[in-house]
Amino acid sequence: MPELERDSKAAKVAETWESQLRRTFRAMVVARTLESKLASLYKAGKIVGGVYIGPGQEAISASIGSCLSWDHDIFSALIRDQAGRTAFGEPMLDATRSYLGSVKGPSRGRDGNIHRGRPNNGLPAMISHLGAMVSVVAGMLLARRIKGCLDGVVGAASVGDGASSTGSFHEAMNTAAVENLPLVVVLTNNQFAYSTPNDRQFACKSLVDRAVGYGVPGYEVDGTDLSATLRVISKAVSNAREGGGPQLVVANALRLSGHGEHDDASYVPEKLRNSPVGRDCMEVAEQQLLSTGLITDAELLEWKKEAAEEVQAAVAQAQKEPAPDPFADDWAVYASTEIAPVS
Amino acid sequence: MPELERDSKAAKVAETWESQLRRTFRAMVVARTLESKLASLYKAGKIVGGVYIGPGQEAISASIGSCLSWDHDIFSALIRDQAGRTAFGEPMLDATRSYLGSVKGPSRGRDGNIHRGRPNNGLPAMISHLGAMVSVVAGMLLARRIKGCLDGVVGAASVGDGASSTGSFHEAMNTAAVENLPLVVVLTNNQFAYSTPNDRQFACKSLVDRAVGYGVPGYEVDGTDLSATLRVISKAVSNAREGGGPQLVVANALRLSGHGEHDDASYVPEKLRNSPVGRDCMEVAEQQLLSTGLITDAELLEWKKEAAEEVQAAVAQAQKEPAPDPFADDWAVYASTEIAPVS
Amino acid sequence: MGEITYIDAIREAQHELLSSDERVFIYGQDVGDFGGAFKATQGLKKLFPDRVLDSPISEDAMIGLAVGAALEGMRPIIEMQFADFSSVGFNQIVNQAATQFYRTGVPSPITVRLPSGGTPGSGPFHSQMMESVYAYYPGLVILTPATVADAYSMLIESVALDDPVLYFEHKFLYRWLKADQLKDGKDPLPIGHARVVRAGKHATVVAYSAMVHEALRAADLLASEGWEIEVVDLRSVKPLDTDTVIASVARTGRLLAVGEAFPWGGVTAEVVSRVTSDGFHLLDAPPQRLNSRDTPVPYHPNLWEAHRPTLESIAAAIRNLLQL
Amino acid sequence: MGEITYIDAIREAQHELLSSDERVFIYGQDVGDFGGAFKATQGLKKLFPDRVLDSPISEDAMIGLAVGAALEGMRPIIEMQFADFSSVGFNQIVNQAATQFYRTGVPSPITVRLPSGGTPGSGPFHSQMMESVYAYYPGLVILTPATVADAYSMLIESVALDDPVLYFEHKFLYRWLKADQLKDGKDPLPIGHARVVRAGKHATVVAYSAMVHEALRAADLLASEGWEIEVVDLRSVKPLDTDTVIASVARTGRLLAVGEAFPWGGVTAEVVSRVTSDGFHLLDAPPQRLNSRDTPVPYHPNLWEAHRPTLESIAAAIRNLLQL
Ligand SMILES: Cc1ncc(C[n+]2csc(CCOP(=O)(O)OP(=O)(O)O)c2C)c(N)n1
Ligand SMILES: Cc1ncc(C[n+]2csc(CCOP(=O)(O)OP(=O)(O)O)c2C)c(N)n1
Ligand SMILES: [Mg+2]
Ligand SMILES: [Mg+2]
Repeated sequence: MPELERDSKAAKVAETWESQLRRTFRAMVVARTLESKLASLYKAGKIVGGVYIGPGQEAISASIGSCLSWDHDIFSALIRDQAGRTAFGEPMLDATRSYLGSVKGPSRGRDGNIHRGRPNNGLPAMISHLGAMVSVVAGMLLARRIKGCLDGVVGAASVGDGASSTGSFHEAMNTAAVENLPLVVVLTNNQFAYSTPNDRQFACKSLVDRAVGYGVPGYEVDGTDLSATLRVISKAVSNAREGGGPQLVVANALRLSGHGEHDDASYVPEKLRNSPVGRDCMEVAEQQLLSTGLITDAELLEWKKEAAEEVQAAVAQAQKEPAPDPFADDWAVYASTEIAPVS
Repeated sequence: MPELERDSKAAKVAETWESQLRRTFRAMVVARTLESKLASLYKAGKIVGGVYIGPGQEAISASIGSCLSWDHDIFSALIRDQAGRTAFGEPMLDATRSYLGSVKGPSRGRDGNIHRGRPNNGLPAMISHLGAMVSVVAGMLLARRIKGCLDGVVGAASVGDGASSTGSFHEAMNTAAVENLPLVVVLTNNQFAYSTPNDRQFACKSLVDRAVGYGVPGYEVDGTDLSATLRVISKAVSNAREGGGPQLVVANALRLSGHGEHDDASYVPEKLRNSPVGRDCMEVAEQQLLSTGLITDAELLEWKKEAAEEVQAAVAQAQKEPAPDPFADDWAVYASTEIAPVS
Repeated sequence: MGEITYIDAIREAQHELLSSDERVFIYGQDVGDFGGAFKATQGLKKLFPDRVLDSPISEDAMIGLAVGAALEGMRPIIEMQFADFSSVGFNQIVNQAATQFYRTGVPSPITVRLPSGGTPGSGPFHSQMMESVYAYYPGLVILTPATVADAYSMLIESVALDDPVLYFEHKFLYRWLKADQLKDGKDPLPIGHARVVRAGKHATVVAYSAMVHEALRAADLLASEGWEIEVVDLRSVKPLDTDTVIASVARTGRLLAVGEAFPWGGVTAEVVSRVTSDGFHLLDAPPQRLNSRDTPVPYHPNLWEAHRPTLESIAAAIRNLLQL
Repeated sequence: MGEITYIDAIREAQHELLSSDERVFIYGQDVGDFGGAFKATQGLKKLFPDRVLDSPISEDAMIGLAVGAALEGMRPIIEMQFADFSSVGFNQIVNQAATQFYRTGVPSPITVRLPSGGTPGSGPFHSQMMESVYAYYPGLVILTPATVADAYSMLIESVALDDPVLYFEHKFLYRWLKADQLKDGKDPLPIGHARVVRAGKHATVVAYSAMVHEALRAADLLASEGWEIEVVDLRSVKPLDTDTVIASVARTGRLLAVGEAFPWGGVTAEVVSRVTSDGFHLLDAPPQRLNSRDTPVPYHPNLWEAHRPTLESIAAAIRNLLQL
C-alpha cells in the first residue's frame, strides 16, 4: 500500500485534495476489512478478551490519521480507531499480534487488543480509563515546545461522547487551551457510550458547545460523510499546525457494531439506525469516490482484494508466532535496572 | 438579628425586594466584622492552622445565602463564604468554635476553620479538594427527588475560578444537567486561584461560556455590585426552584485579601486593584442602600455595633470553652458501633 | 453444585434491597435497561424505574452524588463498571465518604460495588485488586465475598450498615461459582467475621475472594499427600478478624497468607504482621505470603496464569511452609 | 545544627537540576513567580522562565501531561500543592505512569513531589501520608527523605532515574530540620538503600520520613535508661531495603516499625512481614508496629499529638518491646 506510506510533512503539503481523499478512503477499506476479520476471529474463539471495532466511524477516524504524519505528529487512538491507526501509519501486524497474543506484538502480550501503541513514533498506547490520554498528548506537545521542536507539529486525540463526561477530558482540554497547544480533539459522537444514549450522557444541544467554554474553535460535522469530515478535520489540523491552538471537532455518526463483539447492541433503536446518522460511512464514501471519478469500480475491487490479502497475511503471521512465555519474559516493570522488583 | 432568622419558604416568598436587600447587606456587615476579627486573632497567634476570608466577595456570597432557606434548601459554602453562611443561617458560634478549637464546634476539633457544616440542616461540610462538593449537592437534590420532596427546593454550590479547572467540577455540572436538578452553581471569579491569575487558569473569554456546554442557563454579573448580584442570583435560584434545572452564575470581583491570612497577595497588580473589579462590594453596597434610603446612617452604625458585639460574644464564648481532649474523644470513625477500629 | 451463580446472588440481593427498602437506589454506567456490564442489575430498571439510574462516565461525580444522597438518608448502591475505574472516583471515596462521619457526625452509608480481579485476557486495566488501597483509609468497610451465600448476605448487610462500604466482587467467580441456594441455611456471619472453611492441623492458609477457591483446591491436593490444611476465608478485610486467624494458627502453628493482589503491602502483609505481633509464640515456622507478581496484570493468559497465585503455586508454597 | 533547611535542600536540588539538565521542567500550581505554596521553587521561574510553569488546578491533567512530556524525553517535576490532592491525580499516577514501561517498553521518568504528613492545625486534608497507597502499585518508586542531605541527593536521583518517582517530602521537616551543608560529605547512598542512623544492640526501630527524628529522640531517652536502640531510616519504601533491616534485627533481635501513616497495611506491615518471613529465627520477641490512629488526621493540636506517634509513644512502645 504505497499510498499509505508517505509520511513526511513536505509530501503532505504538496498532496492534492483528491489524493488525500483516496488515501483516507483506502485506510477505511483496510480497517473495515481488518476489523471484520478480527470480529470473526473473536466469534470463532481465537481471540481472548474483547474485540472493539469501529464500523460506521471509519471516515472520522481515517480522516484524523490521514492528516497526520507518522514520526512527526502525535495521535492518541482510542478503541474504534483502526482506520485512523492505519492512515497514520501503524503497521498492521501491531493489530493482529496484539489481538492474537503474539509475543512479537508491541507490548509482547503484556497488554492486548486496542491497548497498543508506539510512543516513540507518536502513537502513545491508550490506557482504558476514558479521557486520560488527552493530557498525555498535551504533554507530548508541551515537551516539544520546551525542546524547541514544536513547529509544524500537531497532536490529535480521539474521544467519544461518553469520554466527554470525564473530569480527565475537561482538565486536559482546559490545560491545553491555557498552554495554547496544537492539540486537535476529535470527539466522535456515535450516540452511545456502551448502552448509554446521549440523553443520559449530556444535556447540551451538541457537544461542540463545549468548545467556547474552553476558548477554542469548535467544528461540527456529519461523520458519515467522508468528504465533509476530511475537509473539517483537515481544517482543524491546519489551524492547529499554524499556531491556532487547540481545536475541537465533533463528528456525528452511529456505532454500527456492539460496544464490543460480545454485545449485540439490541438497545439501539431501529429508528436511529434508519436515520441519516445511521448511514454507513463506507457506502457513502464509496459513492462519493466512484461518482466523482476519484476511483473506478475496478480499482476499488483491487483495493479490497489487496486489503483482504494484507489482512490474511498479517493474521497468518501473528498466528504462527509464539505466544509469550512466562519463563522467557523478564517481568521487568522498571526501566532502571538498579531497581529490583519486590518479589 | 431577627432579620436573619426568617427561614421558611413562605416568609421568603412574601418578602419584598427591599427587605431582602437589607437582609443580604446585613449578613455582609456581620461577615466582614467576623472575618476581620478572625484575621486579627490569626495575626495574634490565637488560631492554629490557616484563616481564609472573603473580603470583596461578600455581596456574592451573601446573595446566595439570602436566597436560600435553612433547613429547607442546600448550600455548599466554600472557603470565602462567611457572608453566605451567615445569610443562610449558620450560627456564628460554628465559625468561632471551629477556628478557635472549641470542642463544642460542629466537628469537635476534629476539623477546623472553613471545613465545617451541618449536613442535616442543608449545609454540608466542605472537603478541601476543590470541585468535590458540587456533586454532593447534586446527590442531596437527587435524594429528595427520589423521596418525592424536591418540590421548591434549591441546592447552591459555591466555587471559584480555580475550582472550575477541576474534573470534579465538570463531572458534577454535567451530571446535574443530565438529571435536570435544581442546582445553582455560583462561580466567583475573584481573578486569582491562590497566586494564579485567570490567564493561567482558563482561556475562554468568560467562564460563563461554560454554561452552554452543559446545556444550562448562564449569567454573568458584576459581583462588586450587591443589587445587581442579588438580582441575578435571585433569578437563577427562582429559575431552579421552578424546575428550570441547573444554573451557572459567574460573578466577577477581586479577592481583597491574601489567599489565606499568611499571604500578603503582593502578586496582585496595583492596576487590577484600582480597576472596577477591585471595588470593595461593601462600600458599593453601603452607598446603594444609603442613597436609596433603604438604610440610614444611624441604622448602619447600629448594625455595625451589633455585629461587633455579636462577634465579640461569639469569640469570647468559644475561647472560654474547653479544647478537645484526646482522652475524652471517642475517636469514632465508624457510625456503626459493630465496626471496631483497627487499633 | 447448583444453578445459582455468584452474580445471580448479587442481582438477587439488589432486587431484595430495592423491594424492601425505599431508601435504596442503584446508580452506575449502563445499570438501567441494559442491566449492567455484567448483568448484575438485569431487569431491575423495569421494576424500579425511578431507583435504577444510568450515570454518565463520571466516577468522581457518581461517588460525590452517592455521598450527598446518603447524607439525605438514602442508601445508594454505586456500580463501578470495573474496580479499576474507581481510581477516578478515588478522591471522593477516601476523602469525602470515608471522613464524613468523623468530621460531621453524620453517616454516609454508601455501598460501592467493585467488579475486581483477573480473568483471562482482561489485561492491566480490567483486572485489578484494590481492596488494600481502600482499606488503608479510616472510615471505610472493605468486604470481599468468596461464596454465593456471602455475595448475597454481605451485600444486604453492606447496605444496612451506617458506614461507607466497598464491596469487592470477583469477576472470575461471577458465572463460575454456583450454589444450590442463595442462602446456605446457616445464619450469615456478621460483617467483620472470618470463616474457617476447611479444618486442618498442619498449616493455616488465609485467603479471601477468588483465592479462597484456589486455596481449597491446593488443600485438597495436599490432603492426597497426607497434609491437613486449614483454610480461612477472611470475608472482610476491614475490619479484619485477627481473632479467627490467630485461633487457627494456634491450632496449626503455620501460616500462609494468600492474595491475588500486588505484593507490596496489602492484605497479606497486614495478616502476617498482626499474627506475628499478637500470636508470635504460636508460630512454629516463619509465616509466609503469596501474592501476584509485582507487575501490572498481564493480558495474555500465559502470563496471567503465571502472574497470580494458582492451585499449583499455593500448593508449592504450602509444601515449602511445611518444611520450614 | 546549621542554617540550611530541608526545604532549602529541595529548592537547591531543583535549581541544580534545572541548571544542569535541559530536559528538566517544573509544573505545578503556583510554582512560578509565587515560588510555590511552601516556597520550594522560589526564584526559579526568574532563572528558567520557560521551564517553570504554573498549572491550572487540574491534578489529573498535570500528571497526564508529565507522562506525555516524559515519553518525549523530558524529565518533568510535578509539584502537588499537598500530597492529599494527589488523590485527584491518582489514576494517572497508578495507571498511566506506573504501567507505561511495562506495557510499551518506553520509560516515563516523572518525579512527583508530594508535601506530606502532619503539622499542627492542618487537619484531615492537608496532613496525609500516602506513600503506601502508591507503593502498592508496580512500576512506581517511592522515596521518603528524612534528612537535609537526603532531601537534596534523593531529589537529584529521582530525576535521574528512568522510572516514575513519587518523592514524599515531609512538611513538618521543611523549616524545622536544619543542617550545615547540603551534602553531608559522604557519598549519597543509592536509591533503595536504608541507613542505620544510630547503632544499638537491644532493639531495632525502623522508621522513615519525619518519624526518624521522633525515633531518634526516643532512642536518646531510652539511652538514659540504659538501653541501646538501633534506628534504621528506610529512606525508600519502594524498593524496600529488607537486607539492611534484617541485618539490624540480626544484631538486636527485636523490631519496632514506626510510621506516621494510618494503621491498616502500609510500610510497617510490609517491614514486619518481610522480617518475619525472611528473618524469623533472628527475632527474640514478637515484632511490633506503631502507626497513627485509624481516623482521619485531626485538626486540633491536642488531638493531632495523640494521633501520630511521638517521642513518648515510641519510647513506650520500645519499652514494651524490650519486655516481650
Ligand atoms: C473512566 C472510565 N469509566 C468507565 C469505563 C468503561 N467503559 C469503557 S468504554 C465505555 C463507553 C465509552 O463510550 P464513548 O466514550 O462514547 O466511546 P465509544 O465506545 O462510543 O466509542 C465505558 C463506559 C472506562 N473505560 N473508563
Ligand atoms: C484539588 C485541589 N488542588 C489544590 C488545592 C489547593 N488549593 C486550595 S485553594 C486553591 C486556590 C483556589 O482558587 P479558587 O477556586 O479560584 O478559589 P479562591 O481561593 O479564589 O476563592 C488551591 C490551589 C485544593 N484545595 N484542591
Ligand atoms: Mg460513544
Ligand atoms: Mg479564585
